[in-house]
Amino acid sequence: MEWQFFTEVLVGGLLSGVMYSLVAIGFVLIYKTSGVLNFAQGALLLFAALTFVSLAERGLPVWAAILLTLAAMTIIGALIERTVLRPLVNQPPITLFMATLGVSYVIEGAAQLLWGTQVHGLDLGIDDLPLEIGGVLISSFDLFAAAVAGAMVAALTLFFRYTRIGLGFRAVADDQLAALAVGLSLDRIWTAVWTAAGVVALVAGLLWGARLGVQFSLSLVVLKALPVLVLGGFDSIAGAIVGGLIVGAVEKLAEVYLGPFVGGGIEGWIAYVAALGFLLIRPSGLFGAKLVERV
Amino acid sequence: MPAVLSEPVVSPANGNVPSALAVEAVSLSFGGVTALSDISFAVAPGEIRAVIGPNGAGKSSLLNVVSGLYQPDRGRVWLGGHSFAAVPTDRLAKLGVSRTFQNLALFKGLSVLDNVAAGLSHRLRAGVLAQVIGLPAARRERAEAHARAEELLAFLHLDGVRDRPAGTLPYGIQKRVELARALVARPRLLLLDEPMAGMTLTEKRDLSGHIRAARDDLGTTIVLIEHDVGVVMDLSDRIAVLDYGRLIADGTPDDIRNDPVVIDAYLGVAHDLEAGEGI
Amino acid sequence: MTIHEVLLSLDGVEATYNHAIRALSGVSLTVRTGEIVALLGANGAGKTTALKALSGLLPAERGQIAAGSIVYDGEDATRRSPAELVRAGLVQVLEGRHCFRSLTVEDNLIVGGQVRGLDRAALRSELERIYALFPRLRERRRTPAGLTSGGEQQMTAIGRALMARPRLLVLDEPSMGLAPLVVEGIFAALKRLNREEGLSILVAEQNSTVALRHADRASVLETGRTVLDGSAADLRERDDIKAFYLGFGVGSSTAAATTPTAA
Amino acid sequence: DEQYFPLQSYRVGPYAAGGTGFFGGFIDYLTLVNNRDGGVNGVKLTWDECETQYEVERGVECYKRQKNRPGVAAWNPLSVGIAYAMIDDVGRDKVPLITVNHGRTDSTDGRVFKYVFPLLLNPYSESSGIVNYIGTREGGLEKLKGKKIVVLYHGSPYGKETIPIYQLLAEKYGFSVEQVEVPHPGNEQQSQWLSIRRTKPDYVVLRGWGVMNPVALKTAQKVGFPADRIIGNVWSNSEEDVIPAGDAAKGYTAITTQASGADYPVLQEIAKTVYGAGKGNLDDKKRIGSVYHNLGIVNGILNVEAVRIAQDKFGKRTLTGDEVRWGFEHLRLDPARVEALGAKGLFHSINVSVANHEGEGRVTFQQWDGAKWKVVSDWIAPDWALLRPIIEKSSLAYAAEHGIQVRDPAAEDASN
Amino acid sequence: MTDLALEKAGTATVRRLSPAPFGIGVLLIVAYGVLPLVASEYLFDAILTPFLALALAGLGLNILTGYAGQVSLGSSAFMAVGAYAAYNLALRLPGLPFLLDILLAGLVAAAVGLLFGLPSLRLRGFYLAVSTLAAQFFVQWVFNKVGWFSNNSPSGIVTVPPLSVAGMPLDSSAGRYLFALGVVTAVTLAVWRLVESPTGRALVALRDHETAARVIGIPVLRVKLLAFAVSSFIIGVAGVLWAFAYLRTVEPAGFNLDRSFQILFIVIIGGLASLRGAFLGAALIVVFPLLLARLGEALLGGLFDSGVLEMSQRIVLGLLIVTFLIAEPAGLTALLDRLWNRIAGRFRRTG
Ligand SMILES: Nc1ncnc2c1ncn2[C@@H]1O[C@H](COP(=O)(O)OP(=O)(O)OP(=O)(O)O)[C@@H](O)[C@H]1O
Ligand SMILES: Nc1ncnc2c1ncn2[C@@H]1O[C@H](COP(=O)(O)OP(=O)(O)OP(=O)(O)O)[C@@H](O)[C@H]1O
Ligand SMILES: [Mg+2]
Ligand SMILES: [Mg+2]
Repeated sequence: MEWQFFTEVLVGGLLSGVMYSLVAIGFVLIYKTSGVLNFAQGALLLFAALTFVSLAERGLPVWAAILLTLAAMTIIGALIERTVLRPLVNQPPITLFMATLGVSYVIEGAAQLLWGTQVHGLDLGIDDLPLEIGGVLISSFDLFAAAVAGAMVAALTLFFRYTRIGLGFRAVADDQLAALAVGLSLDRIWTAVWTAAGVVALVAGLLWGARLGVQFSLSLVVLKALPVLVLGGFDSIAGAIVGGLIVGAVEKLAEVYLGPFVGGGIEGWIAYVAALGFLLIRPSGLFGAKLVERV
Repeated sequence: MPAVLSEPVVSPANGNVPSALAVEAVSLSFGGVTALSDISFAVAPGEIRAVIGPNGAGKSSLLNVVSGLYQPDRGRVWLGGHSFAAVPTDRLAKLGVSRTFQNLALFKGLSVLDNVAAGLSHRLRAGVLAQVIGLPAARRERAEAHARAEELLAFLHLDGVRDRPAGTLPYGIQKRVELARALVARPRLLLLDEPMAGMTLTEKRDLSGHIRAARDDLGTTIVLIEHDVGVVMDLSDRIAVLDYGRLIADGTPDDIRNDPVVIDAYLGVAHDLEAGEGI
Repeated sequence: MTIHEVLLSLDGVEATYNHAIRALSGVSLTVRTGEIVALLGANGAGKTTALKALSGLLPAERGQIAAGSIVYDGEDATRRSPAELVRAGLVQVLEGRHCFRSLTVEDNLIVGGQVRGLDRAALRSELERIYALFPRLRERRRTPAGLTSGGEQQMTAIGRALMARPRLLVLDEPSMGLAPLVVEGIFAALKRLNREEGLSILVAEQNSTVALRHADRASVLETGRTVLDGSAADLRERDDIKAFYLGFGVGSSTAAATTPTAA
Repeated sequence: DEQYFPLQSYRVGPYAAGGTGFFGGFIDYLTLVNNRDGGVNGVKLTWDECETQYEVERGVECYKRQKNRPGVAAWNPLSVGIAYAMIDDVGRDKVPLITVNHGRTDSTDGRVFKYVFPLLLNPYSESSGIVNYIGTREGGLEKLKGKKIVVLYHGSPYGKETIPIYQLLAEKYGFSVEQVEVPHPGNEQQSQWLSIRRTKPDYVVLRGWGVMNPVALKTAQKVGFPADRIIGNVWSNSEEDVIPAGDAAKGYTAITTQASGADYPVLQEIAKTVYGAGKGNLDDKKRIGSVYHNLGIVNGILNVEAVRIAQDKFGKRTLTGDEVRWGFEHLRLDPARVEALGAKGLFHSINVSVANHEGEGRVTFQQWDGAKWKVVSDWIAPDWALLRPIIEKSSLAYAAEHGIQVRDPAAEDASN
Repeated sequence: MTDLALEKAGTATVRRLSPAPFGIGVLLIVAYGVLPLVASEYLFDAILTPFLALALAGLGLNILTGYAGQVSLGSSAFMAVGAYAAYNLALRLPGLPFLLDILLAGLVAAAVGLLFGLPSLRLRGFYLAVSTLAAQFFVQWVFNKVGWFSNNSPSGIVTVPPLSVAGMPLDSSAGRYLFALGVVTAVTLAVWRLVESPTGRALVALRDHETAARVIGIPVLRVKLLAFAVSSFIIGVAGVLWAFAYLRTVEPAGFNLDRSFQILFIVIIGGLASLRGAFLGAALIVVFPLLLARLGEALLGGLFDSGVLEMSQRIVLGLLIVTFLIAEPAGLTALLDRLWNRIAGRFRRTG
């Protein structure tokens, strides 16, 4: 039965990994267009989930709550572009990184100010009863989440593949001054991308919220997404998925099979160490764009 | 087109004329693109050797091979009596080689003086602690480095911007700072990649003077990539011409000026040259 | 070719970086439709700053226009975003080959054409136009621009700007790093476009010999100020003026001239 | 005269739910006493809040600031970290530090920790209480022999603190224990629960914190482990821990020192007079009678009663911190007194002394039925005989390390 | 070339310490002479001492991030290493003079920093930044897991022994402040010497153009690792101050990711590659929230509960960060310089 347990852990890990990917995708979107690690992604996630849940609790039908939340995310995206990104155009990534940290304070504060600090339950109406497939336990909720993530990745990949916007995105990430000079509308691109990141945050927030409850700690799930990012490459949607799968599997297998030897609880860092080891072989992740430079 | 070599290459290994730099059958390609193919040539000590050729001919790649930033697929590089399959960049400065870059490679946050003084980094002996505590040896070393750097600033007329962060200077001046940084160590071999791009005629003239002075006063051997043909003809003792990664000519300025192959590939019709940027 | 109304005019433009470093203190110049204007001046005279100012790129460099007016095509250019200006036909080739490094050469060109929203076929033919001008680029079109040679990058940058079919092309030191034949080729091509399509050109150049040979008129900047404005032919003739605007290094004697004064 | 309660509260951040409930209840009770009785024997109760976000440095800053107000009665930080950082200072400033239901175990020994009061419960007595409860469920402690218990603990000092005591309890009662760590913050527990599923324990003790608790319950459901076999500890026992888990929490049982619900007279009174007058502290009236709110109220009762007891000795005026400390050391509320306070059934009794700063409190267990907590056990006493020696060993070591003179309770009682 | 393209910030960096030794003199006199006499316990314990500890940590990180251009998100791990090392040294080698204890603790932190600096030889930018999180989480885990480090304290929180130097007890608020001040002054002086030295210039060279640095003969690997070691050393010492002079307790949770961000934030808001920056940034991060809290309380305390106030403060703080970054990406140092220039300019004109 050992192999069965192994399979169970592996499958469980892979499915958890998909949940990480959901969060990671939001990061990728922003990184792709500004070369910046967006630390406000966690706050966006919290804000989206909290807004949705609070609206739903106030008796709004689910579709209306989702629409209103989407509207809110759009407004936030536009506001961030206007007040933060535009004045900081062409600044080094570290500056923008810090700015996103500031933004995350604002969003977190605003979210809790608006909706309070209570803990909310979030029921998406998906039963999470154990499913036995060939003797291996699989969570139906995780399967659903995986399907959502898959759909999202497919949609985004198609979008990038079949529109020229993807090219513009990479151009902006490469050199903002040149992007301005060739007439790319950074304002529009950024608004769109931050809104998209907000939508991704909403999806991730709902799924994670259904697991954790909607509360402040929701913003901490980004810590699970970071190793996924470095492993997959900061600027690759596909990398976010593959990275997520790897991180999920490594984490769970390590915790179960390695944990007992060192006292357990190694999940918090093992993903980072694994990602680090991997990076030493491929310094820009699995699918990340390689650094292009010459003299 | 067969390579036109006006003179057989003297391999430093067996030859009688010791060269300051020699490359021997160097080839380099990047996934299908041949940047250098079977290049051999030697530079005599004290020579000013220009390398010219169309864009993408492989000139910068050649310097990068010589300074170890690129590893050739085949061939060897001779530097000051040593032969390398891949030049160790870390030891370059100690081998008496310094270079400038085609795209600016200054330390933008450092002042002009510190940029230039940094050119002497490989000479420093004092450890970190000695520097922090300020032991006499460290202080002396530092003072010497600064004195040398100041000398060069004066030499290249840069003393007016001595304390400005290099990144805020106009392009042409940054180029000159880079030259100062390369010169400060009194290299035996100096590699210059388009040092005069973005300069006015007067400045080019000045700089040519400085380069010549470096050779005359310090005996530095100079390899120079430059697109300003007027400057090249005027300044160099010999000229190597690259095209599509191959050495298509190597000779004195006069040879090159009249070489139909070179005119075809690079110079264009002769009258352009006359009307061009003669100094 | 007839010279029409004023397409671009700068009047008394003053600009600072970071609200502190004064880079321009009175630049005036005009470009009429169908004209080629050269902007000359020594290192640090303010050419690049002036060009960035007129194409709206100064804010991205933390620079500000402190005074003066810039009018493009009859409208105040300082109020329009760089993207709007590009759409209105004002396209700049930046100093120092700002290519999108990780994009291939061809993708760089495509991005340049994006403002026009071309369909596939039109895009193809536009690319062919650029490749005809720079055959070298065709060979390198699949290479990330960041890895190509200096000259190839410069060609990419110029080609990218041409992809947008500008009405006013602003070039900052286009000859830098290019082989003489290529420089001639570019200027010949630009001249042709100028003749055939009425493309107006504003070019900042150190290589004044080349620039003056092709320009109709020239403006000379010194320490952030327009000091001379005249026909290129006149300037070509006058050695005294050449000596005047070519500047002399930044030795201690002329440090004051090239070190911007704090505001 | 005024007696001042500085509140190092936290209403923001990851633990905001606990902070708003606890400090809300505390304030509500103080308000009640002021409104109803005009204070304690005419001495008005005052307080102000200083937000800590559960961060130690902020707590320290609050301490240094708030301690300058006159008439400080006692400190109630509800944070282990902040409490530790204050231990030296409260000793020097001679003001009691109340760490209800938490705090360091060895501070139960008041002979060493003169100013520290881990009232009602400490981690060791809590663990013992939980094991005793499992014993009663199994029909007697002797039935524990051969049983298998997994302790799922939060990967923090707090979580780890009870590892040795569970080991000890396992040895004593003959059950086997496996202790499994969940790394902070605990939003992912797949691997732990898969392991648990494989181990097939009889019970899982949940020693969680914040988000870890609902996730544990959800993941348990996911692997098919029944919720009624999960026993939560005192920081896993609130509504906030179960509501996000939804149905998965149905049947989950947790320890508590105070029952929840708003049926007790004191709560009715608070609801009527305090909230009725619009002076209630909770934003959401539905939370009246919730676990943290009730803990805050009980904490309020204990503080106020300590002041009252001290006033009986020192006079009906603003007391010094040291006098209030004396009050705490003589805080004896038997069930009759508890009933008189309108808290019968809310909590059982307390009996603090110089030697025992905890008060031999009793615990009870509540089960979540999907909407509210229901008490499912009697008041259970921990195994003091087992615990006291361990506590003393630790406290005496501390005394030796810090050069503290161990007090002699008999002598002190005689001198009073 | 540069890691997170610090080049823009770089252009305004590396200035000499303030050109006004006069100003520094005044500061020192106030810090050593005036404050100990007039400051209250609150000022010492709640403001000055944590300010000093954080400023020191900022100084340490500035060497790595500001000067050498390597972004680290794991600073508080090194603080933790310093704090725990000092605690264990004091515990296990009772006779050890405390100054030596600090030095050794710093060295331990430096060694750990060196280890976690190794990836920097290959990684860049945010890839490196995120991988420093490995240090953050691993170190925290170790201190949590291995009871030995906290002397098997059941709660994992340890109380440090009282501070005394050369037999002189420094247990009062003022004493601990003065001790921290002494350490900070000494380290700042050393750091100043370092960044002004050729090695310090080499750090910047590395940041601005690694290839060029290599070509001119700067031993890139050695210098990079040196940056990690020195930076971790200083951050480790800051950790010792945090534990011994400020909180007097140590727990792993106190050295969490938020603290790392806080330190990074100090460095960036203060000004990369500037010594003053660390102090200005630390002042902002320590003092500003307090001011805001007091102000909010005074103005609105009656109207809203502390939670609402706190949330509003969070928003204000976030806005402030963004505003400062927009006003001057090069940090408070540059902002002050600019203001000063303007004032001086006006003065000159009128005077
Ligand atoms: N790292 C690299 N990766 C891929 N291709 C490269 C790389 N370096 C050089 N090349 C290619 O090799 C060829 C030679 O480049 P090199 O830079 O040596 O040309 P060059 O002679 O210096 O040209 P220019 O005068 O334009 O600077 C070019 O076509 C360039 O695209
Ligand atoms: N980003 C910047 N920040 C601060 N000062 C700047 C900046 N860019 C340019 N300057 C200053 O503005 C002045 C004008 O520079 P500009 O680059 O416009 O000159 P230029 O004529 O283009 O020179 P070059 O021929 O060398 O390119 C110079 O003194 C320069 O130091
Ligand atoms: Mg080249
Ligand atoms: Mg320029």
